[in-house]
Amino acid sequence: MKKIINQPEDSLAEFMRGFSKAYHDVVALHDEPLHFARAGGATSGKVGVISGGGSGHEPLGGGYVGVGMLDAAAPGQYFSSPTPGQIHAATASAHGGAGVLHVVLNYTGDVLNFESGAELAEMDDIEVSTVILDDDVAVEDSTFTAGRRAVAGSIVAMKVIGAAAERGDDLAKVTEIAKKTNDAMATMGLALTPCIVPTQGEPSFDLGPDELELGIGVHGEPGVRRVSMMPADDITDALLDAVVKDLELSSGEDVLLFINGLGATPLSEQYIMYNRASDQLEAMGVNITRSLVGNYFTSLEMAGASLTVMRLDDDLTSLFDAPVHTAGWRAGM
Amino acid sequence: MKKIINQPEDSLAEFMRGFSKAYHDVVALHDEPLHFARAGGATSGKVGVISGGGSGHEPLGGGYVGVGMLDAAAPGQYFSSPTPGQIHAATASAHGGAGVLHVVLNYTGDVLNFESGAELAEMDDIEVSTVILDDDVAVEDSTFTAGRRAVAGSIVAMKVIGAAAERGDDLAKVTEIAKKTNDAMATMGLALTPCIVPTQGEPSFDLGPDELELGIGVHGEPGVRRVSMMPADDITDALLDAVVKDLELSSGEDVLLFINGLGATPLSEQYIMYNRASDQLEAMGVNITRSLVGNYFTSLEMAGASLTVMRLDDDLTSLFDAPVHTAGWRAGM
Amino acid sequence: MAVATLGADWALDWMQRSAKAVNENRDELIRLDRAIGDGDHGDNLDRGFRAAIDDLVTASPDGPGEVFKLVAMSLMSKVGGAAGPLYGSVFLKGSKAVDGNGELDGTGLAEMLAASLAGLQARGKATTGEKTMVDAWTPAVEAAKAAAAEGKAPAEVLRAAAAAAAEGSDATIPMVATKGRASYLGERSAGHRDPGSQSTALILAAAAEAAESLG
Amino acid sequence: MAVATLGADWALDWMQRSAKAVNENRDELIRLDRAIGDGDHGDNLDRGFRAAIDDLVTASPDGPGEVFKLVAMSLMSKVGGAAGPLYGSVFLKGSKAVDGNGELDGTGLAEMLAASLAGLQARGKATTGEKTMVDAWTPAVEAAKAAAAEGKAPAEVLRAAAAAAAEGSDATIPMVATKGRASYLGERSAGHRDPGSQSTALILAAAAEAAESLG
Ligand SMILES: Nc1ncnc2c1ncn2[C@@H]1O[C@H](COP(=O)(O)OP(=O)(O)O)[C@@H](O)[C@H]1O
Ligand SMILES: Nc1ncnc2c1ncn2[C@@H]1O[C@H](COP(=O)(O)OP(=O)(O)O)[C@@H](O)[C@H]1O
Ligand SMILES: [Mg+2]
Ligand SMILES: [Mg+2]
Ligand SMILES: [Mg+2]
Ligand SMILES: [Mg+2]
Repeated sequence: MKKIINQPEDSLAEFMRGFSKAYHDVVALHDEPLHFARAGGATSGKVGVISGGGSGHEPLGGGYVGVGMLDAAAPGQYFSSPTPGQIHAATASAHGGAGVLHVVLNYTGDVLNFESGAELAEMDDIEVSTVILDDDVAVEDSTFTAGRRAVAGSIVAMKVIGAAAERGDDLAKVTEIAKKTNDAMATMGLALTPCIVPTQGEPSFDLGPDELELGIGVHGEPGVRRVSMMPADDITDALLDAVVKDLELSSGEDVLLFINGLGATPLSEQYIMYNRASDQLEAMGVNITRSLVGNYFTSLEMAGASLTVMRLDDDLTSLFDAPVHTAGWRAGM
Repeated sequence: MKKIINQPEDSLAEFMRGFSKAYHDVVALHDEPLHFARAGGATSGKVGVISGGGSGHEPLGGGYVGVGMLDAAAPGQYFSSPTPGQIHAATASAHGGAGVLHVVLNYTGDVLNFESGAELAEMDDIEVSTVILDDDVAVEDSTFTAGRRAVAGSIVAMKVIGAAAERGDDLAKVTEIAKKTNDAMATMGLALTPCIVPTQGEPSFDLGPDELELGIGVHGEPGVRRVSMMPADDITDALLDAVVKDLELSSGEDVLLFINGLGATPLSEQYIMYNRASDQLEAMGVNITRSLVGNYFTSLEMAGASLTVMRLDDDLTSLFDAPVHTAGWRAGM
Repeated sequence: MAVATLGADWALDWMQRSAKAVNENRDELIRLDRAIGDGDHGDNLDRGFRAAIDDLVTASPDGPGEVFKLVAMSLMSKVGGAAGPLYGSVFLKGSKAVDGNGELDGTGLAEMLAASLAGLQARGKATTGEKTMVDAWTPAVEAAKAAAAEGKAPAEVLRAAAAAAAEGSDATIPMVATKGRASYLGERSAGHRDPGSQSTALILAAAAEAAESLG
Repeated sequence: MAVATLGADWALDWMQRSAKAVNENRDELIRLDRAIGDGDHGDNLDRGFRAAIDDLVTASPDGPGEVFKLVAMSLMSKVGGAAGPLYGSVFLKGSKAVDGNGELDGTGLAEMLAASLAGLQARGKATTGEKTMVDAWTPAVEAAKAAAAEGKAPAEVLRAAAAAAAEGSDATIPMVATKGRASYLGERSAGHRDPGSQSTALILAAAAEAAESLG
């Protein structure tokens, strides 16, 4: 395992300490229970927005805490959801008197721990509302499974939700926008190489030197189909087809096109995907009115990427455009 | 070679087209000769600032073109400097009547091609001034070599230089600040794994499964020392020692601490380095008044990182803080 | 001849043996979870049981009920993942089923295990056949009840439960998951053992060993 | 018996053979550059000579001087890297040394090669012993001059130059680089052949072959 770490079990604590020092003007790291909150504390009268999940999806953790996005975040161990205690603490840090929205990624562990966290917060008389994100179309939605997974689209959801809370929407309205945002988006990804979780010391999965996996999960959960390497255009078409079909996109609609890198895939490869997807969408008569390309939700150093399309209306567009100041996403301020 | 590309020789063109579509509000891609310029064109009366170099150092190329940073950039093939024709064209696009500064990274190819590019621009009566960056302390400065290399510190230099031009400094003053900036900084890096240039199809160098290379060049040029894997703290100390010695840093000084990822190294590992370096600098009585951590100058998907320290005074600090709006660096606007 | 009731010593020994078993099988649990999940089950439980043991050492629990309650709290506050709250519920409901801080006879054990399973299902909403740890707990509880009804000693009740859990875990191999992370794979989850059912089998085997070691 | 002077046909054939040699040795040049540089020398030159051949096909140069000038412009505008401007100067100065668009005899060839070397050194400021292509060009020019002074035919002059370039390239192996990207390695650059000296040897061998093929 070639990594720039000291003792594997100290990695998370050392990284978080470094992060919070480098960004002390934006985020504050709280111990026992561990969570990140905005440097200035909760904003009085504003709906608090928190999220949380396993570490290793960078720059998640503290990276999206700040004005215009999250008020607090509860980071778990690598790829493992945070505990109810952490979620409770993050909720309390985010509470400005107007209630707190839990933005939960749809994994059993996350859902269970957030449920308990919400119970603890409600015992403190904090009003909690929950939205469960599930943008990944790789996994068929069906009443026989735990539903779809949440992947890169979650970051755009956090941005939009955070902006709604920032402009003063109340808890019911922020929750409604959160659900609408989740319904408006679909994502599918692929991986070329696995990552190594420091505390596991071994690759998260094995892929042959000439294989790629479509629909891979961001924790290395097996995907939909393992296929031989294909050209970027074919890969992009496969992802885009699934996404377009799920959204039932039609000509004349406005969308955000978002290519997300999983860690080790160069930006240039992400833009090659963007180039193809934008040509295909334009050929369908779909208008790409907003774009996002980069490593917004990684799986450590996995090589691979995902493609998200989000249907935009005027309100979602203005929330997407609203000022934001976090370590991982900054614009307009 | 597992990459999300189509034909290797089309990679650059496809990536650049995708990039310029995604960021059409910030940059414009010009063909024949190929270069990027600000979407709005040159700013009348402002000193133009351009740079250029081999592609593959992401998000360089067009990624730092925009308000507060570069006016234009000339991207070469992967790891190969741009041609005089490209540099000439970028210079013309950047010229707002107040002359143009060439920010050149110290590699023989870049220096030679920028010399010719400057000659061509001067034939058009554009006043050109040149600064040669060489922040890498891994390579000893000596009259018997082509000097030191330019690495990640270059990005901070482009930011500071761009801010000076933006506030209205004239060509002589911008050039002076550029030289001062270069003198104020020192960098050293390391690599754990090589990258693969699409048109070469093979790893840029070989490292054993338990080896790392200190002082690696950003194109895979061999470094100073190949050693067995060491803990992050030891790696960081080795880099920091070389940098501190070069700068002759002493207690009470204000500095920027910048950790740059080469591509495939997770942010968490970069923050582990930051965590160590900041502790060490604080122990020396040095004040870290500004921080920067992330993939600002990659070598495609190389795993590794570099550490830059830059001595700050009030002017450099305010230039570092000035608003900037590019694809790769955005703050304050 | 086997002891007739089990108390705090047994409960502590069980937890210590569980921690050891999980630690020794950490890589195996990681490997199982990597095939149909995210590969952290071994790490999650190893971290959780270490924390539980640390907490048990500083506290001095008076009876098995207190031991289980402390373990439940440690797992819920230190583990995260699905296993944290699920095993948390297992031990929390188990602790509530222990009358006061009394000792447990065969019937008491069977009741405690049944309460644990009920807690697990209340939390995770899974039933048998969904390829989760429920598929190990359910036969274990049935076996324990049957053994207790026959008047078997605590060690025998637990040995029956452990054997049934191991078989229940084997039975998860062909199943298609419909709960938890493995359910995202649909049909592709078939052909792999559920990691949580395996950790359940390990933990129940540790319970039996702890009882058997009392002679 | 060898021809006495070389003209546009030879110059075109030389360029075509150079392009072919560079293409066939692309991976070898990449390998050499990877050891002490950034690994792109083979790719740079391959791209450059392809572009030059394309340009030559559309233009119809009248004599060797025009051929070399077109090649120089292609290399400078398409190659980048150190090799682009350096080989650009080589061919640009070489083109200027060809009197009008006249044919080249042995002495004319030696003078042209000397002008090329002068152009290379004016641009790159390197002298012999610095582990660059100058270490191949310098002995090549000396050998060409000596052969021309002995009244050798053009093909023989070029063969002598090519052989000397190859030896000159061999001689770069133990050198420590003090110019170009390899100089950043200091002492560690010793023990590797300079890639630019190798491409020089290939290109000069192509010149000799083109002349020899004329009979
Ligand atoms: N709804 C559920 N009910 C019961 N057990 C479940 C449920 N969901 C998951 N599990 C169990 O949890 C195990 C996975 O635990 P773990 O890997 O620690 O958590 P995560 O899935 O969050 O990474 C599965 O093997 C399965 O036995
Ligand atoms: N100053 C110089 N003078 C002469 N030749 C040089 C000089 N610098 C570099 N070279 C030659 O250029 C070659 C490298 O070319 P290339 O790899 O194409 O460019 P780059 O170094 O920009 O990647 C070296 O092998 C060397 O022979
Ligand atoms: Mg997990
Ligand atoms: Mg190069
Ligand atoms: Mg798991
Ligand atoms: Mg090179």
